[in-house]
Amino acid sequence: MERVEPEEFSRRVSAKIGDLATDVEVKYGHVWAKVDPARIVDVVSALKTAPDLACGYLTFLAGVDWQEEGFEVVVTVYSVTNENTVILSVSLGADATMPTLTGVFRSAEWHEREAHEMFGINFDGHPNPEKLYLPEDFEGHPLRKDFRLASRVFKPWPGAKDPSEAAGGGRA
Amino acid sequence: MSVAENRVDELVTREEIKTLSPGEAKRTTYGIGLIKGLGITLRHMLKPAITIQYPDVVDELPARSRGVIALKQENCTVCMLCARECPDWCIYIEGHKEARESVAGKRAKKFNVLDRFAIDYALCMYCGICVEVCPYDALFWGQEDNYSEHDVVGLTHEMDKLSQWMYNVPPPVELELGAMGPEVKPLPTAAPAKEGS
Amino acid sequence: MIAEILGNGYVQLGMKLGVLMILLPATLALGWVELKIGAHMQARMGPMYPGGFHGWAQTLADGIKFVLKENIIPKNADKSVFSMVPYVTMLGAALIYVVIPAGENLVIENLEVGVFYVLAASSIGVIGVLMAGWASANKYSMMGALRAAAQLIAYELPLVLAAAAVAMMAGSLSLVDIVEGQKQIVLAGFYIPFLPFQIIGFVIFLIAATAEMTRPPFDMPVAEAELITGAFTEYTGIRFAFSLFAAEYITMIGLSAFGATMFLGGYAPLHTALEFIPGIVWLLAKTGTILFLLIWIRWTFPRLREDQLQKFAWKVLIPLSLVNIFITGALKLTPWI
Amino acid sequence: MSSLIPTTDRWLSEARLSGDGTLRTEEMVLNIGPQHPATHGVLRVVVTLDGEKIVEAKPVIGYMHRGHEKLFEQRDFRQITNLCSRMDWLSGINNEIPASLAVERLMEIEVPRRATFLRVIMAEINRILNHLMFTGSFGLELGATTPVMYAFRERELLQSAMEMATGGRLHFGFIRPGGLKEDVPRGFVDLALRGIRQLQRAIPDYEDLLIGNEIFKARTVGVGLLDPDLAVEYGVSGPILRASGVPYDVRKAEPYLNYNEFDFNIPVGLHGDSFDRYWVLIQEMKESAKIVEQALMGLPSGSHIGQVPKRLTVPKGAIWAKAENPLGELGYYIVSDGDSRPYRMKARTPSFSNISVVPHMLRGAYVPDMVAVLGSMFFVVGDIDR
Repeated sequence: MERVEPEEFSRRVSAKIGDLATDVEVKYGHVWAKVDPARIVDVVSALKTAPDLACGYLTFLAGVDWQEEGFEVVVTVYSVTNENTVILSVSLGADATMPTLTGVFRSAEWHEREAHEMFGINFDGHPNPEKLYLPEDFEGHPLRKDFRLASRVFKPWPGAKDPSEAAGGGRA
Repeated sequence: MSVAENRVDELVTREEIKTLSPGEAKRTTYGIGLIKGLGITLRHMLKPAITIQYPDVVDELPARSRGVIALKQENCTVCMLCARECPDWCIYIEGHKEARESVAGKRAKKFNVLDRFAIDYALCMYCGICVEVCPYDALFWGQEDNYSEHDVVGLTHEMDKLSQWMYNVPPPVELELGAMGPEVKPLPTAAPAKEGS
Repeated sequence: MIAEILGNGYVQLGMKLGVLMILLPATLALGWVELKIGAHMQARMGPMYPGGFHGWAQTLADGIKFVLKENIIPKNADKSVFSMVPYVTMLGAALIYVVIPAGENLVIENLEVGVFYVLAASSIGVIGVLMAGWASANKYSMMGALRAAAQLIAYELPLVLAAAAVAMMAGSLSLVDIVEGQKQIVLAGFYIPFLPFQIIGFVIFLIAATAEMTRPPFDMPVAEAELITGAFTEYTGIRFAFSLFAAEYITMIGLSAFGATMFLGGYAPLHTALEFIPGIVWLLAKTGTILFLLIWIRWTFPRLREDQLQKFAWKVLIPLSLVNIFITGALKLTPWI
Repeated sequence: MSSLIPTTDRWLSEARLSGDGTLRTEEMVLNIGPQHPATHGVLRVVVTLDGEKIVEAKPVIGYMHRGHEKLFEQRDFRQITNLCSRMDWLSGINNEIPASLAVERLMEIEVPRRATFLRVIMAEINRILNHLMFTGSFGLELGATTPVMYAFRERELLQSAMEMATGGRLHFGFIRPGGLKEDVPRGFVDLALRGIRQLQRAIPDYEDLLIGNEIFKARTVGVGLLDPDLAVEYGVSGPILRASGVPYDVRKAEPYLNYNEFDFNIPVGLHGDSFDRYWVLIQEMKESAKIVEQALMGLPSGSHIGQVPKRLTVPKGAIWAKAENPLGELGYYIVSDGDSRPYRMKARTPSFSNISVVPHMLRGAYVPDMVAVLGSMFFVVGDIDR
C-alpha cells in the first residue's frame, strides 16, 4: 500500500505504454495520457496486468460531447497498491465508435451502457447495449449539447426582464 | 436546545470502549450475546423515554433553520439578482420605473417600484442563494414551517404573504469563537462578463 | 349460601363462558402492554393519545379501525375456506383455557389428559395458517403458509417432550395434579415449583412456545421484509385482525398460562404464609412474568433464517428435550421426588 | 433411470435436462422492488428463483434518474453545491466537498485553515450520520426493531448540530468553492462534542446488541461473500471493499482537506461477508468520532472563506477530484471552458459501482439471505441513479 510518487508512476506508465499513448503528463497529482481508439484496449489491459502498475480498479468511464470536434471518452483506472490514478482520454471524432473494454474490465459494461444511451457513442463488441437509466422508448441522447432541457425551453427565464442585464445565473 | 438533549446525559458511561476484531466477535461463547442484548433493552426500559410529544411539546428551531423565505418590501429595489441566481427559476418579479422628486425642484430621479414578487414554493429547493445574494437585505429566512396547502397553486406565495412571514425572522446569530469573517485581500480583477449562450 | 350458588350448574356454566368472554379484552390489554413495554425498551413513549392517560385505548382503537375496514375477498380465492380461517385459528387458541386451573376446583374442565389436550389444541392453528395460505391464491402467501406449517410442526415435538418431562415429575397428565404435585416440596416455607428441576425443560418450552406463536425471533412466516405478512397478505378488515393478531395474542396468553401452571406452580402460592391470596392472583402473576419474557425477547432479537430455524429445532431442541426426559427419569429414582 | 434411487439433486437436474422427468420444475421469476421494503428506495432486482435458491439476479436501475449531469451544465458552482447534496442524501456535505475541491485546485484558491477544519468536522459528522442510518436499517432488515431506534437517537443530536450551523438537516448547500457559506454559530462546538460523546457511549450498546448476538451472527457470517479481486475489478469502494480485506481509503491513499494531520486508523474486515461489512461500519464510526474530537479541539480561529472573486469563472481545463464518501469513493471529473458553469461534470458515485457487483454475490443465495446481502450492501438509490 506504499504510495508511489506520481512522477515516478508516470515514468513507469510511459515506459510501459509509451508507444501506444501520447503526451503522458502529471497534472494535479494524476497521470494523464491521450490514447487513440484503436489501441485503447491494449493500453488498458497493459495498465491492468503490468505488475509494477497494477491498475486493476476501473474508477469510471465518461463521455464528453465536444460538438464540432466530435466525442471524447475518458477512462480512469486506479492502482490500489501504488495509490495512483491514470486518466486516459480517447478522442473519437464524429463517428463515435470505440472498442468495448468489457473484455478487460467486466464492470465497464454499465459504464459503457450509460455512455451509449447518454451520448450515442457505440462500443462495438458490447454484450448487451440496452439502456441503463432511461425508459426503453426514450429517443435522443440527453447529455449531448444539442439536446435542450424540455422544461427550460417552454418556461421563459424569470430573470430575463430588464433593468440592466446582469451576468451570471442559470440560463439556457 | 431541544428538550431531548438534557435527558440524554443520564446514559450510563462506559469508560474504555471495547474493540472486538471481527475474528474475536465471531467466537464469543454461545448465549452470552443474547443475554447481553436483553440487558441493554431492559436498561433502556427502566430509563425515561427521550422522545417528545410533538404537537403538544414543540422543539424550538435553531436560528438559521430554513423555514420560509420572507420579503421586506421596502428594501427591494427590483434589481432581479435573486430571480437570476435562483437555480430553480421559481422567483417571479414584476416592477416598473417611476420618476419621483426626492428634493423639491431637483430633477426627478427614476425609482424602481415593485409590483409583484412571488416565490413558487412548489419548485423552490430552499437553497438560500436568493437570501444570500440579495444586495439590499430584502430577503430573510423566516421560521414559519407549516404552510401546507390543499392545492399546489396555493404554494406560490405572493408579495403580501411573503411579507407576513417576516413576523418570526430571528436576529442574526452570534458566531463561534475565532470566527473572523471572509478574507478581504484585494480581489483580482474579475473576468469581463461573458454573455451566456 | 355462597357454596350453593357456586354449586348450581347454570352459574358454573356462566362462569365457564365468562372465561372465554374476558379473552378479547385480555388480548387488547396485552396488545397495549406490548406496545408500551416495546416503546420504553426503545427509549420512546409508545401510544400516548388514544383514550387519554398513556393511550390505554390504542389497541381498542385499532380493533375499531379493523372493524370499519372493508372486507375484501380476492376474486379467485377459495371463498368458503378463505372466510373460515379466523374461526379455526381463534378456536385453536381459545381451547387451551379449558384446562388451565385457577384453583383446586376453579377449572372449566379438569381433564385427566390435560397436558395432552393442550398440545392437541395448540396445533389446530397450523391448519388455519395453511388454509389462509391456500385460499388466498397468492404465490407469496403460499410460500408463507408452507413456511409456517413447517415451523409449527418442527416445534411441536420439543413442546410435547418438555411437557412430558413435567408430566413425569407430577406423575399425572391432569393440570390440577401437576399443580398439587408442586405443592409437596416445601423449603423454609417456600413452595418449590418444578422450575429448579426442569430448568432445561422450561428453556425448551419457552423457545418452542415462541416458535409456536410465530413471534420473533421465529417470525419467519410473517417476516415483513421478504414475504409481507406471509400467509395473511390478502386478509383485510376484521378477518385480518382476528386471524392474525387476536389469535396470536390468545395463544400467547394460553401457552404462557400453561407454562406457568407446569413450571411455576400455577395457583400454588409462593410462601405458606401467603395462603390467603386466592389462586387466581398467583396464576395471573406467573403468567404475566412469562408474557413479559416473551415481549422482552421480541424487542431484542433479529429473526432466524428459515433453514436455521428448522436445523435448530431438529438438531438442538429435540435431542436436548430427550436428554431432559432422561434426567427427569433419573431424578424420579431419587428419594426426594 | 438407474436402479438406485437418485439423490434429489441429481434427480432434479436430470428432470430439468431431459424435461420428461417425473418432476418438472421451472424457475420462478420474482420482481423484488421497485417498491419493496428490502430495497432502500426504488431499486428493482429481477430475481429468477429455483425454489428458494436464487439462480440469477439482475438489478434494474434508473427509477430515480434525475439527470444530475445535465443539470450541472446549466448551473454555476454555488448552485451545483445544492444539487450535489441530493445524490447521496444521507451525507449531504460529503457530496459537496469534492466539487469545491476540484474548483479550488483548478483556480488555485487557498482555503483558510479554519474552513478546512470545519469541512473535516462536518464531513465526519455526516459520515457518522450515514453509518448510523445503515447500522439501524440493517438490523431492521433482519428483524431487530430496536437498534434503529437507538441509531436515530444518536442521529438526532448530531443532526441538530448540523441544523444549527447550516439551517438544513439533510441538504445543506453549505460548502462553497474557497470555504464555507458562513461561519458556524456560537455553541456549535459544544453541541457537536456532546453528540460525539453520546455516540461514543452508545457504540458499545450496538456491539452488544447485534455484533455479539448469536442470531445476528447466524444470519450474517459467511453470507454474501465478496471476494477482494472481484470487488476491486468492479470498482467497489468504501466500507464494503474494506470489509473484503482491501485497505483502500481515499483519506489515507490520497489525503485531501487535512486528513493527514489527524490520527485515525482504517478498520479492515477479514472475510468480506455481511458480518464484516457491519463490523467495519461500527468501527468506522468510532474512528470518525476520534477525528471529529481532534478537529473540534484544534479548531483554529480565522476566516471561513478565502479570496473568491464575486463571479467565479473557472479557467479552461479538466480535473478529477475525489473524496472518501461514507459509501465509498465519490469523485467529480470537471471539464471547464472558462465560463462560470462547467462544460461537462461527471459524478462518479460509489453506490453505482457497489451495486454492479450484486449479481455475482446473490447467485446461489437464498431469498431470506438476499435481504441480508442487499441490506449489507449499503447503497443509496439517489447515488446509483444520479
